[in-house]
Amino acid sequence: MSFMTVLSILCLLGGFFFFFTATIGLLRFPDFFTRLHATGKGDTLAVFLSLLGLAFYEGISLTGLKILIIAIFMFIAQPTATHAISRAGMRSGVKPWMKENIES
Amino acid sequence: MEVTLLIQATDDAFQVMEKAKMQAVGILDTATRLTSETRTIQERKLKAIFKGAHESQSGFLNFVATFAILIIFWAVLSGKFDAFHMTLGILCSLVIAWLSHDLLFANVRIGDIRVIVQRFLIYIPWHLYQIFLSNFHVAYLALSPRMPIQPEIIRFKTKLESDISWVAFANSITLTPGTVTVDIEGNEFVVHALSKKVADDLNAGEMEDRIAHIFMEADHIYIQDVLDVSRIFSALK
Amino acid sequence: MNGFAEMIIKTEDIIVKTIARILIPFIQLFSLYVIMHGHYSPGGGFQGGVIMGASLVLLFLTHGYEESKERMSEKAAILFSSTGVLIYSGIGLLCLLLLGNYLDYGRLSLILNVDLAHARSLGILGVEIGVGFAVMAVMFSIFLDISTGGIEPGEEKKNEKASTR
Amino acid sequence: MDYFFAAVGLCLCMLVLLALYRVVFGPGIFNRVAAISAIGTKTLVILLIFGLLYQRIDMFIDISMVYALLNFIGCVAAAKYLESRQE
Repeated sequence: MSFMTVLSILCLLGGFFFFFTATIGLLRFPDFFTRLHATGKGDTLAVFLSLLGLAFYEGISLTGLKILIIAIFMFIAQPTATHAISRAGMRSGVKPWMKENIES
Repeated sequence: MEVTLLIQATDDAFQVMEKAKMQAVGILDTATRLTSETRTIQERKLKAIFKGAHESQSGFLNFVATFAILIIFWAVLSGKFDAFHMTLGILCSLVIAWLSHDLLFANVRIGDIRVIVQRFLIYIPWHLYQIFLSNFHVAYLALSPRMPIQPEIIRFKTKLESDISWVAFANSITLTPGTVTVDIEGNEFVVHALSKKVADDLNAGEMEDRIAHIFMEADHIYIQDVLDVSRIFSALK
Repeated sequence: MNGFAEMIIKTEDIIVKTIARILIPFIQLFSLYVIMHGHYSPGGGFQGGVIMGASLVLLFLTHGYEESKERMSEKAAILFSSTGVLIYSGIGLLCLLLLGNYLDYGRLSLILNVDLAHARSLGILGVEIGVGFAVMAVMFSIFLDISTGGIEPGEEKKNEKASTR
Repeated sequence: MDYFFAAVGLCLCMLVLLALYRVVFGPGIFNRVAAISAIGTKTLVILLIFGLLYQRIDMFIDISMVYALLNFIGCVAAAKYLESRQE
């Protein structure tokens, strides 16, 4: 159980935890925009940590570097995709959920 | 009799002088107009040359920079470093760099890239910390039974100019706790925030200054930046 | 003008546009990598062509029709698809002329004066490049026709004039 | 070590099933697109983990790169299309 594998196990567990909270957020949050918060942020960090874990397991090699490239690509692409979807939602008239209209 | 003659003579003399003065003024005007025109033409030509030089120089520099980055990307992608595949890689990178040479660094001044990259690397740890915070915030919200959120939409004027800083700022907003960039109209960011506290953090503009610091926006120059930049430029010279 | 085409032109989004502008060269290089490394890693002409087509779709989606027209127009797409097929069948014919079967790359070793196996791999590479060209162009023109409904936004006025006369 | 990876992969598949609920019952089309993008990132990690289990990691890396790419382009295309639908 060298240091690298312990590190990779930790990263994978961390990644899985954030995946879990993102999915719970996706299910529990009341409206479209709040769900986007969960998936946008949760998945970005979760993918980054999981791929980091896999890269550590691969060790310092070309494949490890390629896994890091995918992680960086997802790091850039995921918020942009979330932004694009929320923009489409806003422009085509999805009303964000307001706290008051629940009580009233 | 002589007096009237004298007066007439002086009148004529005055008129001649008047006419001469008018002509002199006319000549002077045309002279100044000519010189100013030539100067503006000169300036415009010089500017065109500079811009052209900068354009072509930055065009060529763009091409070389894109080519270098693509070669590194190719080398990492294909693990084979034997002659055949490397020549293939160089050929492909040349084609792609030529095809999209103006795409990667469309309007970034070449001299500043080194400074921007340096500052971006310093910005990354703070950014990662923010992302961890935001995820714990989302985790707390998702797992807590009563979900204390008051979502609202904020319109937020920004001081940044270049579109790359806008993009970096928008992505950073999406990744920091509680806020997602929904839209940009003119230079106004429409942001969906989860709670009042988060909205105030955004309006405090602490992150905006950091982004401005990275992309060296004009109105955020500090003394440190000038020292920073001069050291770089001396190295560049 | 139908919804999607006019929408590509109208709604410009700076963030997606800049991110696409930065990513497109890397996507195109990755597609060329997939084409070239057909024998070792998964890939080959078809998959690489599809990825290149996808990068062009991304370009047209984010940069709008007018701006990306001069980068890759409809005519260029048709031209590319025919050159792709030309390369593919050209290599086949070349082997035929060298007294081999239609796609028998071994015969290429006569003109390339390399050993048999090397000639075969070069032949396959040439064919894959041809296939990549063709697939990219065809996929891109399909996307273009679907999104603009066949009528180029520029030409639309000509059709109306023709119909009204 | 492989058991650990297999376990994480299986749990991720469970999460994908959970996210499927949102895809099937999501009130509007936008919730469905967001859920599909979430499933996309999860399957990316599952793909890589199973690539690791089968000892053919360099092949699976290219596949997952293409997968991440198409997931991104798909989201942007869906967003671009849906934007104009309700006008």
